[in-house]
Amino acid sequence: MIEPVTDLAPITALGGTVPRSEIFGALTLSENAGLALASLALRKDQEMPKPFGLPLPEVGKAVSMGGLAAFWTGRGQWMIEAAGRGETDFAAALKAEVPKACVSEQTDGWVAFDIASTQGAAPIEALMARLVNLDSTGFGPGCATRTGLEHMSVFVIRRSEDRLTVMGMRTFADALWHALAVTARRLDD
Amino acid sequence: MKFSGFKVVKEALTGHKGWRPLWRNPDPKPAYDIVIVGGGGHGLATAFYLAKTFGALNVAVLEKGWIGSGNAGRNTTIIRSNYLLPGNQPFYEFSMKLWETLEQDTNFNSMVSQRGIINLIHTDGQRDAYRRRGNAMRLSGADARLLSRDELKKMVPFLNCDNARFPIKGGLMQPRAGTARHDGVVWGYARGADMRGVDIIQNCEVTGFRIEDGRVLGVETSKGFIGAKKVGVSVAGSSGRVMSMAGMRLPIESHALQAFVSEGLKPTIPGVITFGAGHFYVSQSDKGGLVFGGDIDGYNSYAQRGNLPVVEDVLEGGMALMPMIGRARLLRSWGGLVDMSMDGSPIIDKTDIDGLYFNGAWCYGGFKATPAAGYTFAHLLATDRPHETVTAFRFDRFNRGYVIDEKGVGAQPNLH
Amino acid sequence: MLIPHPLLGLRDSQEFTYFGDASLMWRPDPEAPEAEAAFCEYVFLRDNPAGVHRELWFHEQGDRSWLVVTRDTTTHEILGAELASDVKGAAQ
Amino acid sequence: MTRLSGGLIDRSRPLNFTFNGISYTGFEGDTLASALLANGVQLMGRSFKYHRPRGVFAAGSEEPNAMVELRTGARQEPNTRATVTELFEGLTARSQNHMGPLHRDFLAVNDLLSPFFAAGFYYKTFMWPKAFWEKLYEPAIRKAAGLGSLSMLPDPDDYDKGFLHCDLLVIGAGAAGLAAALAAGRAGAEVILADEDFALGGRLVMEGDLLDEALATGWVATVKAELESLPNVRIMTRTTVFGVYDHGIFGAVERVSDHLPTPGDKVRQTLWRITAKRTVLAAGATERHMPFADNDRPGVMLAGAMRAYANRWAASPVKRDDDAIAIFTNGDDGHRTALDLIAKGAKVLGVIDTRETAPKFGDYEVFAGATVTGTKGRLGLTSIEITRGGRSEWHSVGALGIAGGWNPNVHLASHHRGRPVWNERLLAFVPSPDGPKGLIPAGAAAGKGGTAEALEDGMAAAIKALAELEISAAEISLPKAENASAEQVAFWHVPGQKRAWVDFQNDVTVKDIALAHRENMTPVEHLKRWTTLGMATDQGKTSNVSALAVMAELTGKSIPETGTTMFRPPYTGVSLAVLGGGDSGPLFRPRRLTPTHHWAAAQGAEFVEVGPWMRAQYFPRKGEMQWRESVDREVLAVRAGVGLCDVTTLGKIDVQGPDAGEFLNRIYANMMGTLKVGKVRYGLMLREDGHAYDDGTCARMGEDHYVVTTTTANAGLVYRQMEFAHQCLWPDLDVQLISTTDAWAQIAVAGPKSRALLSRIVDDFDLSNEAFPFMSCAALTICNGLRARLFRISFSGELAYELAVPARYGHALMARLMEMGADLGVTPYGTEALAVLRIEKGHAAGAELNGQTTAQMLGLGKMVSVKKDSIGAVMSRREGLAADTRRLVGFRSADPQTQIMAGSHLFPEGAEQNMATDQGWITSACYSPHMKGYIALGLLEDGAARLGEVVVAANPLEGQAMKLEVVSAHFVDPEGGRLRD
Repeated sequence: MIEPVTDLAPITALGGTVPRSEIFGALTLSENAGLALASLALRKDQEMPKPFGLPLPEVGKAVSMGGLAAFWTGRGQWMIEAAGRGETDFAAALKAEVPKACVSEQTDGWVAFDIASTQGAAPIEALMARLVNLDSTGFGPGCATRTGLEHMSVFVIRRSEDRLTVMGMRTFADALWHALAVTARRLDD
Repeated sequence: MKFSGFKVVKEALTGHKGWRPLWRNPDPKPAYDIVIVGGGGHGLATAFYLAKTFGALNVAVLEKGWIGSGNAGRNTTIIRSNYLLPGNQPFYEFSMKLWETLEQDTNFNSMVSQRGIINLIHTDGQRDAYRRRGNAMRLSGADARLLSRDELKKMVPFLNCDNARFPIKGGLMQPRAGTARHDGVVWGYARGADMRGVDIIQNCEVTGFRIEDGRVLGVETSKGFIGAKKVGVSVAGSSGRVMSMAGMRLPIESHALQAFVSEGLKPTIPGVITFGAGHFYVSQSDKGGLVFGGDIDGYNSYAQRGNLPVVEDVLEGGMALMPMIGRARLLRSWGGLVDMSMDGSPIIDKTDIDGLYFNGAWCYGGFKATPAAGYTFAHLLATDRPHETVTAFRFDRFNRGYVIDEKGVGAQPNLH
Repeated sequence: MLIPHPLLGLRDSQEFTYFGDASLMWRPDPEAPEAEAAFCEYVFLRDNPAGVHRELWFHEQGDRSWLVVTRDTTTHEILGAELASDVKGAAQ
Repeated sequence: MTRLSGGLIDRSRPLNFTFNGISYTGFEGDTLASALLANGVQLMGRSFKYHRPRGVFAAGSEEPNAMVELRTGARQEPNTRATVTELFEGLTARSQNHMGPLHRDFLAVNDLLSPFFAAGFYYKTFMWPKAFWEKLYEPAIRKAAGLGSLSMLPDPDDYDKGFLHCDLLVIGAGAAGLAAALAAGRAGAEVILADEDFALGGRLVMEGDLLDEALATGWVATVKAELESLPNVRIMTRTTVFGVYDHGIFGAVERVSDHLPTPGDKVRQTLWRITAKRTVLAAGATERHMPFADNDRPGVMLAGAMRAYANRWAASPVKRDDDAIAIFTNGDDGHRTALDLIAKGAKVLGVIDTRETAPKFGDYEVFAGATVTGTKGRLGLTSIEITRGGRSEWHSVGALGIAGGWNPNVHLASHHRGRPVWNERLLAFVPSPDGPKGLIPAGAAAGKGGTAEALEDGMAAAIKALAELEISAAEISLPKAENASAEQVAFWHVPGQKRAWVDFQNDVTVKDIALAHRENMTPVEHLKRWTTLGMATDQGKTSNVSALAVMAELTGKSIPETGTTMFRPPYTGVSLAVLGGGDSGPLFRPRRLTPTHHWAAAQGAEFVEVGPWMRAQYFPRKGEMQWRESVDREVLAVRAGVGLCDVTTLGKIDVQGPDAGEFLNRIYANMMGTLKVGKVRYGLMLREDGHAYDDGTCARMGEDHYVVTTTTANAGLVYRQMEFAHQCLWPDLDVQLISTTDAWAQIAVAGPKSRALLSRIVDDFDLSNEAFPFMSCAALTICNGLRARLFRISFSGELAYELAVPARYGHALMARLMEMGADLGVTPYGTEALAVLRIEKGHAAGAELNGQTTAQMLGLGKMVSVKKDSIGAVMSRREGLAADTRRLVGFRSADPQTQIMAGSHLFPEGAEQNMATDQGWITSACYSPHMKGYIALGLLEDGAARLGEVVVAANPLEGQAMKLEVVSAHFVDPEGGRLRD
C-alpha cells in the first residue's frame, strides 16, 4: 500500500468509501478507484517517448505492461494508466519521465468501471451492442476508443475477450453506472 | 365561384357537378410585370397580395413542381408571434393579424385554429428570459400570458412536471397562436391569386436569370424564357441554389429539418406545446395525428431527408415531457429543406441587381410568416420600399452589425 | 451517417459536432486594409452548394480532431475526409 | 367456428381472449385477426370518416380496417392492427372509432351525410361566422376524427436500444430472404435476418405451394435450424426494419414482449440501429384490390389474405361454414385462392375473372369477362352482384376475395427519395435503380414473386452483395419449386355510379378522385392531400397504386406519367416510446454531480438543474420557512465572515506548450501573453462576429502551463472553439489543450475571514496579502500533503479564494473547511446566494452574457485590446456594435421592498410604452440583504450617462410598472478595496 499523502479521506466517484462492485449474471461491474491517469501530449516535432519503458500504442490501441498501461486518445496523445496509484501524484511522475511533453493529471477526471465476464466474449459484446456504436467484431482485445454512451462521452478499452473498461467523466459516474447496470441486468433476464 | 356552406350543400344535392378547377393551368405568357419564382406559400401569398392589395395585374408564379411541394407542404403548421427582438416581433404580429382574417380574405377555409401555444419554463433564468419576451410581445400589441406551474398543470394535466429531469416551472403562453392547415393555406392563396388573374405555372423550373447591365430582364425556365420587369425569388430552402444563378452568395446554409406525425388519435393535446429542456414541440391536427418536430439535423443538406439520431432526440424529448404518448405510433416522418441564416432571422430585400428581389432565410419558421411575408414582399415589389415591419430584414444588417439574433448564438446557422 | 475518419475509419456521425463550410479555416488577415469587409464575408457568406461541399466536423466524442469532410449535400454521400490540421499544414 | 384443417397453429395450446367484452378462444400461432375470423367474427371496426362497418382486409401489416385498441389501463395501445397482433392468453381488444356499440355506431349517420363530405369539403365551408371555427366547428370535427385513443397515462413499460453491425442485412424472411441469408451465412459473412412476422417463411407459409414436393413449412424449418446453428447469423423475428438512413444505417424495432400478456422483467421493445455493409431487401409484395361499388363490407378482403388465413391459420373468412366464398380477379393469381380454399374444404361459389378468356384450374365455376358490381350486407357481406355482358345477377356469399395483382414492397428502396419505376409487364412499380447505395432488392420486392424465381433471386442477391465485400459465397442447392402463373390484365376498377372505395380507412372513393380531378387537384400529391388518400395508418399500402390508375384514366395519361408517391420512414407505425429509447422522466438526460454533491445532500441542500449539472441551490436550516431566509443568511455570512461554494462546474482547460501564451492572446480579447507565472487574469472571449462570448480567468501555473476557466454553461463550447483555433486556424502554434474540469474539485472560499480559514489548512504557505496578493495563483499542499491549487480571485467582491484539490477529496475538503471554520461562522452557500453576491458586485453572468451583448455593453469595452488581433476583434468594431449605447447599470427601487422583475422593459418616465420607445431591460434582479432591498442589473440605452435618473421598468405581462433609480452596477465596494485587502 502507498502511504496516504493527506489526512483527508477520499471518496470514490460513486460517493462511497469503498469502490462499488455488483454481479449481474455473467457480468461483474466494478468501480476501479485505484487507477491513476495522466494525459500525455507530444510537443511539436517531439520524438515518441517510452515512459517507464512503456511503448505507446498506435491509433485506436491500448497496451499494458505490469501495472502500467496506455491507450491512444488522439494524434500524438495518450492516456497513461497506473494501477493502484490513484492516491499519488502520478502526473508528476510521468512528467519527470517525459519532461518535454505536455502532461496533465487526469486521475479524477474519469471514473473507470471494469466489466468482467464469466462466460467469455458474448456477454461483453452484448453489453456493448446496447450501449455503444462500435462493431465488436472489429473491437477485440487491445482496442481502445472514445465514443458516446447515453449522451455521455466515454473511453472504452477492451482489455481482453472477457474484460472491458468503460471510463466516463467522473461527475457522470452515477449516470454511467446506471446505464451499465441496467443493461447488464437486462442481459441477465 | 364563391365557396360557402350553401354551395357545399347545393353541390352535395346535385352530384358535385358544379365544382370547377381551383386554379387554371395556363401556359406562360412571353412576359410579365412581375414574376415570382417559387410556388410555395410565400410565393403564392405574394402574388395574392400583389393582385388584391397592390393592384398588380400581370403577375406569374413559377413553380418547379406542384404548388406547395416544398416547405409549405411539409411543416408542423404552427402560427405564432412570440418573438423577442424589435426587428422580428412587429412583423410576426402583423402576420398573426393577417392569419386572423385569412379565410375571409381568400374565401377558403385554411383551418386557422387559435388554440394557443405554450413554451415551457424549467429554470428561473428561463422564466426571466420569457418574461422579457412576453413583455416584448405585449409591447408590440401581441397577447402573452406567463403561466404559473399550477395554472399550467390545470391546463395540460398530462405534462410530466415533477418526476422529471428538468421539472416544469411554468410557461409562456400566447393564446392567439395555434395552427393552420398548411395545404389549405397554399390552396387558398393559389385560388385567390388565380381568381385575380395571376398565372400559376406548375412544372416550370427556373434554370437561370437573364441579367444585362446589372438589371434583370427575366428568367430562363424549363418552359422557355419568360420576361419580367421585376423578379421576386421566394424559394426558401433552395435560396442558395437559385440565387447562385444570379451570382450571389448568401448568409445562408441549407439544412434538413425533419417533422413527424403519429397515427390518428382521439383529441389528446389542446394547443401547441414546446419543451424548454429538449428539442420537442407538438400539436394535434384536426384529423387526430400528433404533429411534432424538434431540432434540425445540423449539417448542410439539400437531400430533403434526415437521419435517425434526430428522430431519437425528438422522441426522447417527447417521452420526457408527456410519457402518455408512448403507445401511440409514428406514422410518417419527412425532411424539409430550410434556409438557415447567420442570425436565425429572415431577409426580405432588394438585391444589388436591379429588378431582382429576395425573400428567404426563414430558417425553420417560414410557415407562420406566410401571410406577412407575402404581403410585405408584395409591398416591396410594388413600391420598391420595405414595409414598415420588415425594415430590419435587410441584407446589409450583417455587415453593419445589426443582426437579429433571437438565440444569441452568432453566425452559426445550425445553432439557431 | 458514418464519417470516414482518416485515422479511425468509419465512425458514427453522432460522435461528431458539425461546424460548417471548410472556408472557416481561412481567417482573413486582420491587418489588411479592408479587413472588416473581408471578415464580414468570411463570417457571414457561404457558397452553400447543392453538391460537393467541404465542411468541418469535430470529433468531439472521439479523438477531438477537426476534420475536413467532403460530402455531397444532395445525396449525403461522403467522398473523403482529412485532418484539418493536415489540410492547413499542407496549404501553409 | 369456422376453423379449417391444418395450419401453423398449435391446437394443444388454446388461448382465451376478449373482443369488445366477448370471450373467444384461439390457439397459439393465431393473430387476433385469424382468431376472430375463426370465431366467425367479421365486423372488426369502423372507417375514419363515414364510420362504415369494416372487417379484416389483409393478413399483414398493410391492414387498413381491422384496427383495435389493444390491452387496457396504461398499456392501452390504439390503432393496433389485429392482423399482426399475436394472440396471447388474456388478450383484450376493443374496436375503435365508434359511438355506441360497434354494430350500431351513432356516428354512422356520417355515412348518410356523405354527399356533404366529399373530398376537400371542409376547405370550402365553416368560415362564417369567423369565431365559430375554434368554438364549434373544429371541436366537433376533432371529436369525430382520430381513430383510437390514448389512456393518457404514462407508458409503464421499459424500452431499450442498441447498435448492430453486419456484412449483410436481409430484410424479410420469405423465399428470397431465406435463400439470401442461407447463402451468406454459409459463406461465413456476418448476417442479420430480420422479419416483422413472428414466424419465418413469409408467403411460403401462407401459400399451399410445395417445395421439394412437400409443404414449404418443412424447408423453412430446416433452413431456420441451420441458420440458428451458424454463429455468424442473427435471426431477428418480430423485428420491423422501418427506415433506411444514410451510409447503410437502418432503423429497426424488435417487439420483444408484445406477444406476452405483460413484459415482466423484459423490455417491451428495442430500437436497433443496424449498420450494414450491404443489404438484401426481400420485403415481399402487397396485394392490391380493384374498387367496385360498395366494396368495403366486412367479408370483402384480399384474395391472398384469404389464402393466408386458410393455409397458415386454418381460418375461414366466412361467418358460417356453409357460407360461400367468391373470388374476384384480373389474373391467374385469384384462382389460386379458390383452389386452396377448396382444398381446405371451404365452399367456393366461383371465380369472377375480368378476362373474357379466363382459365379454369379446378373444380369451381368461372365467371369469365365478369365483374362485381355491387354488394349487400349491412354488417357483413351477404351477397354480391356479378355483371357479365351487361347482365347482372345476385349471388349469396359470405366472403369475397379480390385479387388485383401484387405491388412489390418498394418502400425501403425509396427512402432515399429514389422513385420506383413502372414495369408494364408486371403492371406494378418496382424499386428504383438509384435506391440506397448497397441495397439490393430481391424476390417479390424486386418483382420476382414466383417461388422458384424468388429463391434464385435471393440467393443471387446475397452472392452479389458479398462479392462487393470480397467475400466469396457459393451457390446453395435450392429446393425444387415452381413459379405460379402471374398472368393478369390491366384492370383497375369497376366503373359505376355508386361509391367504390379506394382507400378504406380514410373513406376515399373513386368519385372523390374524380372530383379532385375536376377541381384540378391532379398532381398525385395534391390528390392525396385534397382527398386524404394514402394518409391513413396503412400509408396507402393497399390504395396508392389503384388511385394512380384511376387518376391516370381520368387524365388520359399513363400511370407512371401520373406519378408515384414518396415513401418515407417508417415502413409501418413505430411506437413513440421505443423511438424515445427508454430512459425517460428523471433519467431523460444524465446528471453531473459535483464532488461535494453527497456532502451537500447530507446537509439537506436543495438542488437545482444547471444544464447537465445538479448544483446546491441553498442550504436551508431549521426554522427557515422559505428559501429567501436561507439565501439572505448565506449572503450575509459571506459578506461578514466566510462562505463555501462548490464551483467545480466552471470549465477548466489546461493549456500547455511554448506557444501557449501566444495562443491565449489570440483567443482572449485582452492581453494574456504578458501574464506572469503565479498570476491570474480575468479574461474575456469574443465570438468571431465581435459579440461577447464567455468570460473566466486565466492562471499561469508555470512557464508553459496555463489553466483557463470558463463559465459553467460554455465549458464544452469554449473547449471546442479552442480546439478549432488550435487545429484549423493556427496549427503552427506549439500548444496542447485538455479539459480537466472533472479532475479537480474547486471550492470558493469567500469572505473577509477566508484567509483566516485557509491558513488553518494550508501546509506551510504564506497567505499574507504581500506574499499572495489579489490575482495570485499557486500550486501548494494542504491538509498534510495533499496537492492543491489556490487562486486568489473573487466573484463576490469580498476577499476570496478558489481552492482546487483532486476531485476525490472535494467531499472531505468541504467537511474539513466546515469543521475548521466553525468558530469563524463558516457557511456553505448555493447558487442562489452566488447569484445575489455577483449581482451586488455587478458581475455579468448568463443573463448578461447572453450572446446578444458586446464587451462595451457589459462595461468591458476596454478589455478588447487594440494592440493585437484576437478572435472577434475586427468584427467588434462594426458600426452597429459600436453605435449600441446600451450599458450595464444597476437599479434600485424607490420602495426597496418592492420586488423588481427581471425581464421588465425600461422606458423613460412618462414615455409611451412600445417597442419603439423601449430603452432596454432588466437582466437580473434579486433581494440584496446587503442593501436591504431589491436591486437589479439591466442594460439601458446610454446607461452610463444616466446614473441618478429615474426610469420605468414595465412588466405588462404581469400588470406591473415601477419606477427605478439608475445606479452603478457595483452595489458593493465599488472601489474594489475588499478583494484586495
